[in-house]
Order: sequence, then C-alpha cells, then structure tokens
Amino acid sequence: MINERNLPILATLLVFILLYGFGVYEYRGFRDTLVFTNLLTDNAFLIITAIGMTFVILSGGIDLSVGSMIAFIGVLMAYMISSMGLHPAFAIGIALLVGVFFGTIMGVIIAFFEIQAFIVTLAGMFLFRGLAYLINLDAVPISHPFIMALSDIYVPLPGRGGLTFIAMAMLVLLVIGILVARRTRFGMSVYALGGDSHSAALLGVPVGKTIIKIYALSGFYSAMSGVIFAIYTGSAYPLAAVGVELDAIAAVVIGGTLLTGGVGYVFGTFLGAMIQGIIQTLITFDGSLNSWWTKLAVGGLLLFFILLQKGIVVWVKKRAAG
Amino acid sequence: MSNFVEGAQVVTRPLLKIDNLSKSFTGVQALSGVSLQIKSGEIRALLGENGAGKSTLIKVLTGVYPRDGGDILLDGNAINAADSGHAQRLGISTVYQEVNLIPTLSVMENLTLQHQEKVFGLISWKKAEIRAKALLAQVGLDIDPLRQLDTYSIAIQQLVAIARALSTQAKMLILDEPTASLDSDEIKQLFDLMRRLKAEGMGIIFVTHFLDQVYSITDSITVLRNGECIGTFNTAELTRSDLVSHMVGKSLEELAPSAHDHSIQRERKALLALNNVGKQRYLQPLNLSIAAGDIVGVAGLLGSGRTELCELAYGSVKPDQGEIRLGKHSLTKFSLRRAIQVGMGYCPEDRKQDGIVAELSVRENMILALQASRGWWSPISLSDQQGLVEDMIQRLAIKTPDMDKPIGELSGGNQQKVILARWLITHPALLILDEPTRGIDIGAHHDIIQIIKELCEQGMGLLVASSELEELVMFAHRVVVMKDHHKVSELLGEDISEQAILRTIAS
Amino acid sequence: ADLTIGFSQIGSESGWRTSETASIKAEAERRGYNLKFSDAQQKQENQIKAVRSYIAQGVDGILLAPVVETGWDQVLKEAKRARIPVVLIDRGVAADPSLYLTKIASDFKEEGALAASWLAAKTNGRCNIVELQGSVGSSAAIDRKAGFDSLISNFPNMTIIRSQSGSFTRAGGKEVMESFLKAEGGAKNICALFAHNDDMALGAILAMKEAGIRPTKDILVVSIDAVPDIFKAMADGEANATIELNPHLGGPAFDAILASQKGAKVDKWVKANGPLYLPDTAAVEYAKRK
Amino acid sequence: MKKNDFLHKHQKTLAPLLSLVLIILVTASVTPGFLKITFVDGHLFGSLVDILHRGTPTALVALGMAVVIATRGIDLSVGAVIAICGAVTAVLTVNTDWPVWIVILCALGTGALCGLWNGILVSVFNIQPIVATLILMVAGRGIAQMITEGQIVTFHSEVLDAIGNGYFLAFPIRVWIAIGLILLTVIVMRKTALGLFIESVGANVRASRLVGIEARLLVMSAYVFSGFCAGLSGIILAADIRGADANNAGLWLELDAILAVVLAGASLAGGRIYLLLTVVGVLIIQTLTTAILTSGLPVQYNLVVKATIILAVLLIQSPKTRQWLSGLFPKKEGDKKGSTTP
Ligand SMILES: Nc1ncnc2c1ncn2[C@@H]1O[C@H](COP(=O)(O)OP(=O)(O)OP(=O)(O)O)[C@@H](O)[C@H]1O
Ligand SMILES: Nc1ncnc2c1ncn2[C@@H]1O[C@H](COP(=O)(O)OP(=O)(O)OP(=O)(O)O)[C@@H](O)[C@H]1O
Ligand SMILES: [Mg+2]
Ligand SMILES: [Mg+2]
Repeated sequence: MINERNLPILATLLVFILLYGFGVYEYRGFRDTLVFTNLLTDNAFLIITAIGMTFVILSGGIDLSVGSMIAFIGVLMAYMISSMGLHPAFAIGIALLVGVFFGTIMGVIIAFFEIQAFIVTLAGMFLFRGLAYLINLDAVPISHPFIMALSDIYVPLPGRGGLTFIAMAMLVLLVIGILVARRTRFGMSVYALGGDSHSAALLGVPVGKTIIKIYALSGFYSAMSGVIFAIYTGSAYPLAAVGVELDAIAAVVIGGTLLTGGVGYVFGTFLGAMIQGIIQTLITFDGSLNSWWTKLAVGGLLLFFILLQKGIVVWVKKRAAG
Repeated sequence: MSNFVEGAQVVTRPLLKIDNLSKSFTGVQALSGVSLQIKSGEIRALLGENGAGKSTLIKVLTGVYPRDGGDILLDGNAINAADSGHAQRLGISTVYQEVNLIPTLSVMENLTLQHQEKVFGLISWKKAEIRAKALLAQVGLDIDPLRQLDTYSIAIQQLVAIARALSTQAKMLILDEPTASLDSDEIKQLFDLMRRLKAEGMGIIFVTHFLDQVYSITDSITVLRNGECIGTFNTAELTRSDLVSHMVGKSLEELAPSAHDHSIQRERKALLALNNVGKQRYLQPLNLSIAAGDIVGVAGLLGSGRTELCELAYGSVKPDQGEIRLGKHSLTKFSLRRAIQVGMGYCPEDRKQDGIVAELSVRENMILALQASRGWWSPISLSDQQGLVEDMIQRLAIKTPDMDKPIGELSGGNQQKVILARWLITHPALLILDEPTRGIDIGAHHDIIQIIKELCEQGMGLLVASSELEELVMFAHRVVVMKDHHKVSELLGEDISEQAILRTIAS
Repeated sequence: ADLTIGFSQIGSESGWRTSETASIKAEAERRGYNLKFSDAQQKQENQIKAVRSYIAQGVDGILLAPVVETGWDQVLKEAKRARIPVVLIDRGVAADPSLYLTKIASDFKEEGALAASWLAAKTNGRCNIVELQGSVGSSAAIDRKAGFDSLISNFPNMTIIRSQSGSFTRAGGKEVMESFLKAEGGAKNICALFAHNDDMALGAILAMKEAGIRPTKDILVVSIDAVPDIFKAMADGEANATIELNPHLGGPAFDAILASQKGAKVDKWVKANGPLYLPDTAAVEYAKRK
Repeated sequence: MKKNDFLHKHQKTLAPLLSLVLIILVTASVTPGFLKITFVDGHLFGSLVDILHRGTPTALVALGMAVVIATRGIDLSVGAVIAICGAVTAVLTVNTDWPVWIVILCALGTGALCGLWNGILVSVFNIQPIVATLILMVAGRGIAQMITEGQIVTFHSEVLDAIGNGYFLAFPIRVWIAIGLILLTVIVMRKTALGLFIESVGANVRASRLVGIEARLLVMSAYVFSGFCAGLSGIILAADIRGADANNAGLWLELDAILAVVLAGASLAGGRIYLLLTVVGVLIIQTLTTAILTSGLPVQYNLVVKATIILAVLLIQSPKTRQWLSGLFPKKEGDKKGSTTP
C-alpha cells in the first residue's frame, strides 16, 4: 500500500523516468550513461543548495541569499588561495565556516528580531554579492594542484559515463541531508515548526534555536555549493550563480515540498532538481529552439510536469478511494 | 485578597506553589496577584468564566508568557521556565486549551516529538511506533499512528494531545479543557487515567466548564474571576450553587434551566429537508427534515459521522446523491454564499482552523458572514457594524477590551461566542451548530441556550451536533442518533433522555 | 560536408547579441550545416551543460561564446578528449590555448582605448568625463574600463569625474545619467560621456534632452557596439562616435573548423576588432543595418 | 482607550516614515543639493522629484503585489509582465496606426490577461503561487522577446512620451497616474468590503470559504489586478526610454516590490496589508537607489551599502528593537497607559 505522504515523491520520480525515457527514445547519444552522470555533475551545486533550502522551506521560511553566497564563497576561496597563499583544504574549511557564520547571523536576525525571512535573506542576497564585488570584481582562475586533483577524480561507469568528485560529494551531502531531516531531533523540529510554529513552541520545540540552526545549515549547504561550484569551474566569479535561489526553490517545490512548510522530503528535492536539469538537457539535445523559445519551453515544460505530477497524485488517490 | 482554605493538614510541603502572580496584556489585566498551592497526589480544578484568566495562568506557569511579577515554586525551588520545553524538563507537562499539535505530522511523530529514542544517534522510528501505540492505548485509542494527524477528527486529536502529555516523566500535569469535545466513554477513560496518576503522586490541574466532572474527579477547586483568585475550596465541602456564585457572581437559581417542552408543533412544514442525501465513504444516505422552530440534535460516538452530517447539510461538502431543500430552494447546486443568502448558517466544530480568522478583529470576524452574503460591493457601514457587534458583545457577554482587538487574543470561550454571534447576526432560517458550546462557561452556556430557544420560538430551525447529551436533552425536540456514518434512529418528544440515547447508540 | 555544429550562446540580453545569433544561424543555414543552438540565459553552468551535451551527442564542432573568461578548463579538456574542436567567439577564456581551436574576438581593452584616444584627440586631452559602466563584474565592463583608463592616464587633464553602472541597459543608462546631471548641477562641468555600450548611451541621450542639455553640443557622446539605433542618433546629431563590435563571426568560425578537419593550421586568435564610426557615415550605415 | 489605540497604530506607521526621513536627511548631508527643488519650465526639478518619478513603476507593481500578498500569495512574474506589456505597446505603436488609447488598452489588457493566467494556475490548479508565477517569470521574457524579435523596438508617440516624461501641474504625469490608481485602490479596498474579504482569505481560507466568501474568485482577481498594475508599469517604463527592452525591462523589480510591501509591515503569510505604507516602502527603496547613484561611490559598493541600510531599516522597525528601547526608557506614555487600563 502506497503511503499517501510519499505520493508526491513517487509522482516526481515517475515524471523523471518518463522524461528520461523520452530523451532516450528521441535523441542520439541520450542512452549513454554519460548523460546521466553529466546530470549528476552539472546539477550538483544546485542540488546541494536545494537540500539546504529544503530545510528552510520545510520550516516555513525561505532563503534568497544562497545564489550570492555561492559567488561570495567562490571569490573568498580564490582570494585565500591565490592572494593569501593558503592551502585549498584550509581555505575550504574557512569558507565553510564563513558560510555557517553568515547563515547563523541571518538566523539570529530572523529568530530574535522576528523579521521575516524573505527580507532578511534578500538583504543577505545583496550583501553577499556586494562583498564578492569588494573582494574581486573580475573572474579569476583558481589554479592549484589540489583543486585540479579533486576535479580530476573520476570513477568510470559502464558506457562513457563516470562519477566525478563533485557528483560523489553531492550524493554524500544528499544522504546526510536525508538523515538529518528524518532521523534527528533537529530535523523533526524543523517539520514541526513548519507545520504550526505556535503549536511547536507549546510542544516544547526550541523555536528560536531551531530557526538559527536552520539558517546556519542553509548557510553551510550553500557555502558547500560555492566550494563545489568553484571546483566545478576551477574559478571564481562574483556574478556566478545569479538566480540560483529561484532554481533551488523551484527544485524544492517540484520535489513535493509545500512552501507553507511542514510537508516534504529531501529526496524529493533531489528529484526536483534533476527534473529541472533534464529539461535543460532535453532542450540542448534538441538544439533547434531560439532564445525566446528556450524560455517558453523551460516555463512550459515546468508547468507541464507540475500538472502531470499533480494529475498522478490525484489519479492515485482516486484509485485508492474508488 | 485571596482566602485560603487548606485541605487536610499540610504535612508535606506543596508540590507547586504560586505566589502573587501577575500578568497583563495591552489593555487587559489577565492575572492580578494570583496565589495557590497544590500537593502531590491532588487533583485541582481551576474554574472561572470565559476570560477569567485560567489559560493565561497556565501559560505563565509554563513560561509561554513572561510574567509581570510573582513567584512559582516547584518542589520548593523557585522556577522560571523560559518556554514550554523548559517547563517540560522541569517536570510540568501540559495540554493547552486548543489542540496544539502539528497537523502536518503523523500521529506518531506528534507523540514522540522531542522525545524520540535513538539508535546510533539517529531516531529509530520502529521504537517510536511501538511507543506511540502504547501511549495511544493508554487513552484507549486504536488508530493508525502513521497517518497524518489532521486526517483525524478534533476529538481524536484532543486525545492524542493528552496521550502526548503522558509521555513525559512529569510531577505536574496540567489539562486545559481537555474534555471539551470528548464523549462520556472517553471522559471516563481519561478520569481513570487521572486517578492512576494521582495515586502515583502526580499533581494535576484540571480546567473545565462541566461541573459534573469537577465533582466526580477533583479534590479541590480554585476559582478565578477577572484575573483574581476568588479562593480555593475543598470540592467535597462546596455546594454547586456556592461554586457557581463564586464563579459568576450570581446565584445558581437564576441559571436553572426552565422546564423544556419536548413536543413539536406538527402543523409547521419542513424548513430543511434532506432526501436520501449521502456521499460515498463519507456518509450513508439519510433522510431528515427540520421545521421552523424545530431543534434537532445529533448524537453519536466519536467518529460516528455527526460532523459529516452537518457539513453535508450545510453544503460545505457536496453530497454525491440526494437532494437538500431549504424552504422552496433546492440547495444541491447552490454555492455556500447562495445558501447563506437563503438562510443557512453553520458554526463549525474546529474553531481554530474553520472558525476564527485570528488576525482580524472581533468586529470583522463577527460581521464576516453577513458581509459575505451581501457581497463586497454593499459594505455594512462602520456605525452599523459597531451597533451590531456592540449588541452581540452585550447579549453574549463577550469579554474583550474593545471590538477592534484581534480575535486571536481572546480567550477560547470568548472566541466561540464571537463565532456564534457571527451567525446570529445573519438571522438564519436554519442554523447548524457543531459542538456549539465547546469551551463556554456555564453562565454563558445558559444564556446561549436561552437565546437559541428564543430564536427557535421565532421560527428558526436548528440542527445541533453535540457530545454533551445533557445539553441535547435539555433543548432538543428530536435527536438523530448516528453510528458508523449512518443514521440509526431518531428519537422524538418524550423519548428523549440521556439513557435512551445511550441505549440506542449501544444497540 | 554536412557538419553538425553546437553553438552555446550566452543569452539574448541585448539587441547586439540577438544580431550575432541571427548572423551565425544564417551563415550555418547558407552552408547547409546542422546547427544545434543553446541559449544559456547568462549562466555559465548552462553553457557548461550545453557543451557537455554536445560532446555526448558527438557533434563535429562547438562554437562557444563564453559568458566569463574563467572556469572552462575541465569541459574544454573533455571536448579535446572527444576530439571535438571548440571555437571561442567574441571573447576569450583563461585556459591553455591548446584546449581550443581558435578565438575569434575583438579586444575589449582595445575598444576602450580606441574610445579614449578618439576623445583625447577631440578634446585635446582636456575633458571631464562621466562614465556609464556595464554590468558590475562583467568582463566587457572591466576590460573596456581598463583600456579607457590606461589610455587617459597619459593625459593629466582628462579625468573621470563620475562613474556608475548602468547595467548595459537603456533604462539604466537613462537613470544614472539623470543622477549625474543632478549631482553635477547640469552639464557645465561635464565635457563627455563614455558609455560601455550604445544602449546606455541612447538612454543617457534621452536623459540629457529631457534636462534641456544638447548631446554632442554640451556633452560629447562616445560608446561601443555600433547597434543600428546609435547610427540614427549620430545621423540626428545626438551622438559622436561608436566603435563596432563585429557580430558576423559565423563565417570565420566555420572556416576554422573546416580547416582543422583538413588538418591545416589555424591561428589562435583571429582578431575581429571593428572600426570607429563617426557621424559622417552614420546615415549610410544606418540604412545598411536596418 | 481611543488614545491608546491611536498610539498603537501610529507606531506602525511611524517606523517606515521615520526610516524614509532618516535616509533622505543622511543623503542630503552627504550629497549637497539633494534637497534642492527648483521650478523650471513650469515644473518642479530636483532629486526629490526624481525619486517620485523613478519610484512610480515600482510603486504600481508594489500596489498589485500587496494585494496578492494579502491573499497569501506572491507574484514573481511582474517583471516579465512589464516586459510583455512594454513590447505590446511598442510593437502596436510601430506596426499599426491604431489610436494610442487603444494601444494602451491592449497593453493593459495583456497585463490583466497575464494576471488571469497566474490566477488560474494558483486558484484553479492549486499550484503554489511562487512556482505558478515563476513559470510566467521565465516564459514571459521569452514571449516579450518573441514579440520584439529580440531587438529593442523604439517608437515615437506624443501621448506615450507624455506618460513617460511629461508634466502636469508641476509634477510628472506618471506620478499623477500612480497617485490616482493608489487612491482608487485604497478607496475600493477600504470603502467596500473587498479589503476585508481579501485579508480574511489570506489569513484563513478555510474559515473564509465557510462563511460564503468566494475565495477562488477573489484570489484570481488579486492576480489580475497585479497583472494590470504591472502592465501599467510596463507602459510607463517603455514610454520612459521610448522603446521596449524585452530582456531588461523590469528586471528584478519583483524583489523591490515585495521588499516595499514587507517594509510596510505586511506578512508574506497573508492577511493585513498597508497600501499607503507600501508607497512609503517604495520611496525608501528608491531614495536609497538614487542616493547611491548620486553619491559618487565606486560601483562595487552599491550592493553592500544597499544591504546594510535595508538591514538597518529592518532592525529599526522590528517590534523587538522597540521593546528593547522602551526597556531603556521605561516611562513611555503608551506603555503606562496600556498597563493601567483595567
Ligand atoms: N495573547 C494575548 N494577548 C492579549 N490578550 C490576551 C492574550 N491571551 C489572553 N488574553 C486576554 O486575557 C484574558 C484572560 O484570557 P484566558 O485565555 O486566560 O481566559 P480563560 O480563563 O482561559 O477563558 P476560557 O474559559 O474562555 O478559555 C482575556 O481577557 C483575554 O482576552
Ligand atoms: N480521512 C479524512 N481526511 C480528512 N478529513 C477527515 C478524514 N476523516 C475524518 N475527517 C474529518 O474529521 C471530522 C470529524 O469526523 P468524524 O467522523 O470523527 O465526525 P464526528 O462524528 O463529528 O465525531 P467527532 O465527535 O470526532 O467530531 C470531519 O470534519 C471529517 O471531515
Ligand atoms: Mg482558556
Ligand atoms: Mg464532530
């Protein structure tokens, strides 16, 4: 018997499989494992960001600062490695701490001053992008043997595909995210907060602390995403990842999480991001759309799959009822 | 100002001691200088009219609201709970007035929230499920703990909340109107449980508006009025009339129900008629007719389909078969707004989710239904609104500093009165009430029943679903008994008595 | 030959870029090539995805208009491994030149310098300049500014008195110019406007006219790109000079791919710098481009 | 009682107004001549007038956004709708000889239609507002580019010029248009029961449905209104530069609009909105933008300054800060009154 609460995820999975099947049927080269592993690698930073975002949205909040955080962390890393001569491993550690630090600050403002997450993180979005500009306006390469070595790690799979370091890091972070969400007290507090924050407080959930932790976690995940993006491109660019916050939110929501909070799964987010990735891939494989048709297609496909997903959920529920 | 009537000689020091506690909100002094003491193994009733400050006392006690002044001692140690979680850790377990659980989590998750057992640092849901089932069994519930909480009725949610409060190792248990929507069976079960906990030495504070319950379970009574402690009494030594006069400041005689005539005037023709109305997996098809002036009660056990009957009759859930007529209109295809325009009214059971619009003011909440039926383009002028609202505040004795206060800041019982008033000012031809007197104090209860009777004498029809059989017997002309989502019988006139209803349900 | 070529374009953020896309598509069609087009909507990650998809599909060549200069090493290596030649168009990348076939682009720095030298000649090295920068952080903005700055540093009496970002848009150019005029109290103190692209200049011209200031008479206007509308403005006497950024890069790019298939040697940088246009030819040029 | 009420309301209004005045004063002290207003050719001229002039499109968008936010929604598509309506205006002006007012009606109609689309997705298909409007946000620019074929379509029309940059009674015409629409909206919302219904639906849909409010229709009209406002804003923005820039018109304007609504004290969880304060919010944001542009600060500081000031304004407005401050000065009139009322 299918649990009703898992239905959106199953529907998302089905949509993903349908899409993939369509690609394999329609395009040359799509059946190669390379396409799938490319999806994992190319969307890794988005998925990582979206995992952090899932916690935020589950709690009924939102974090608009993630895209800027990615750029800021990248530029900061480049500065520490190139200008200060730090070892990348060390620089990554510091960069992650900085991400957590800024996330925590936003969390404190949201929790303590009771200001809405939307605008606090919007200010964060401006601030981090601005800080990135202050460190470095130009795009700079991060050419350090350590970074190169990381980006050269490759576990070949049958076919032409293979798992990169980035993809594997993403999968590990995904598993951690799933465990934290469903198997820790903090995770359950996040769900409770999103379900009804007033009741959560009466049930003894430490609301303030949980909010702070949520934004710290999101800060960590988006900083991690910044690190991954820097490794992915081997460079830092203050204009990187513009608009990623919206892609991440969309991934979370397509993955079945309610924006009002309380309902959803981290794994759904993974599928949501993969669906966005595959839409992009299908459009590229097709290659016949001009600029404006590309935009229409992205929007149209998004709508189509959301409706399809809703349709599946409704249909299964009907079947179960009748 | 408070006179203490200590119970049997105090040998041990009190488990809980509250001294001179005060709390004010903007415009309201909710508590002023309240003091009381509770021993372990004592069940204390906390009584008072709506808005007397009972819930506030509990929330200050458990750190939900910061206090303005006063001391709280638990086991002789001054405590200052920072929040509800802290209070729990200090040993005070509380079921707050409204069902305060997380609707989007499963029953199991709600029961174990903050108390999960872990294996290798990770929550074990297997253990959680076992524990959840055990807790549910304690309150006599046999439901699927994996289902989402809000798929269950408000009464079941209430029981889950109680079960949850039992899950913590506490010295003090506080129950704020836990019985508001429970049936007699559940209440009995709850009382057995309370007796057991009492025997184990737990101190219990119990808030209710049912005097029967006060006398059957509590050892002592503390009465609050207008935020002040009127006194603490031994239950056995206090007569009902004295108790009521302490609470209301009036004597019981004034409140005694007038003798009720169960007979119906046969000559009137049907106002509301349900012909074979039903919905798959929701309610078995049934017939029902209500004439002007009729008061029809709906009785049944928890989950028997009372609420479903009300929803179908009102039209907020559309039936998939049968026809609903109100007077000369067939409502089956009507929108709710049209139904309200031709005289329907419905006061839902779940006040928090379906009733109040917490952010809006008392005035706005009260005129909402009338305004909605008139449409947005013909607004009720502010002075008319004020007139209507002022009148209702008087008639229902709604306790609020002014009518522009957000309704969410009112006490539970007063919110319920506002929702009732919302429908009364629409002058409905037929009013459907689902648990209308939930959380309403005895004084107001009396007034409301009086108002309802008057309205029916003037030709309104009434459908009341209630788990309080006493209340149904008091004013219904007819009682529909529900069981397993279908109508098993209809009791008429002199057949209506608590025993008869119980017998029908049991058969 | 029936080539399949992948073209990863940055986006369609300006009229100039739309023209470039149209020109390359037309060239491919003329030659009967199968062009796979992808619009990255200003996102590098989308461009990387597109290039990877082209590799997975096994195209014969890839045109890449990189949104930013860095961060291409990995994906270029993959293309090289798959033996697919990559031609960079309209700007370069900071990667080992062996990773791509050739770069067909103009030099942003030279464009900035060209604008500056025209202005220096026009004003005899005496000028208070206001500058409309492109989007903060974009390489076109950074390099055009750098080229301009380094040239005017030779002229002690040429200074940039105000510089703000107009984000490469007309609306941005107009709003920023308005604030410049307010802050400087009109045109008395401003001798020339240097805009990083024509659209901002066109917006600024509107702002000047609305403030009762005559462009070219009170304030000189020089900008870059050579879009049709700036020629119209020049013809109407409202702009002084523009430097062309050549959008017709399809031909040379395809030629380079063909050449490499035949095993011929290809230059690593095919410079495509355009000339500076002045009002005298504006009417003719406008008619040509319309 | 009455006085206490008044003070209470006052406090909410005071915070945004105070922030606005503060920002203007600080800017004036940094940028000489910022406050100067002169009378040139029969109209007012100066930075403050510029703020009104520049703030108009945002104010219009924020107006529609406020109504949508009241219903517990959000409209991310306004920027794209601006681009579409600008494109419609430009293309119709250039390619047809229709009278201007028909062109304007077509553009406004297009905006409303876009809003209707969003409304249908949200209230009929029950798609979460942020994603429902995200779809048009992405696809809308594509539609706009399709209309303009990717080029900036420039046009010439006296009437549109006047809407973009003309003056009437010393003030920019577009400011008058905005004032008109804002007042009209305020009147409709407050003098009919529409405002009550919208806020009620936003705060508790289930309860609102049960009292007979037709929530679905109401939510749909909120989006239509937002689309209409964005359409008007799109016409003004196109008229401003005498051209339709499909890719850049109204880019990221949705964020400014949302920011303004929230600065005015509304909650994104629906319910109460404050239309006039929203305008103050827009003025705060626009003053900030203009101040940064006139300040002569290097470009890379723009965002940091903006973020810092927004955070400062937010902190000033937070009720917690107020509580904390009144803790420092305990003898405040309002508090004393509150606690002595029986
Ligand atoms: N959060 C709040 N803000 C402002 N006033 C409040 C708040 N909570 C309670 N009050 C006021 O305090 C008074 C006491 O309310 P309380 O909820 O304690 O009453 P109660 O005795 O529990 O009543 P009931 O029997 O109706 O539940 C009421 O007048 C109420 O309006
Ligand atoms: N599976 C479900 N999903 C959603 N709502 C449900 C479900 N089951 C019950 N409900 C709702 O719960 C409410 C109560 O249902 P129930 O059958 O318990 O009614 P009842 O006889 O009035 O009992 P109670 O005394 O608990 O109110 C109804 O409003 C019903 O719609
Ligand atoms: Mg109470
Ligand atoms: Mg019920």
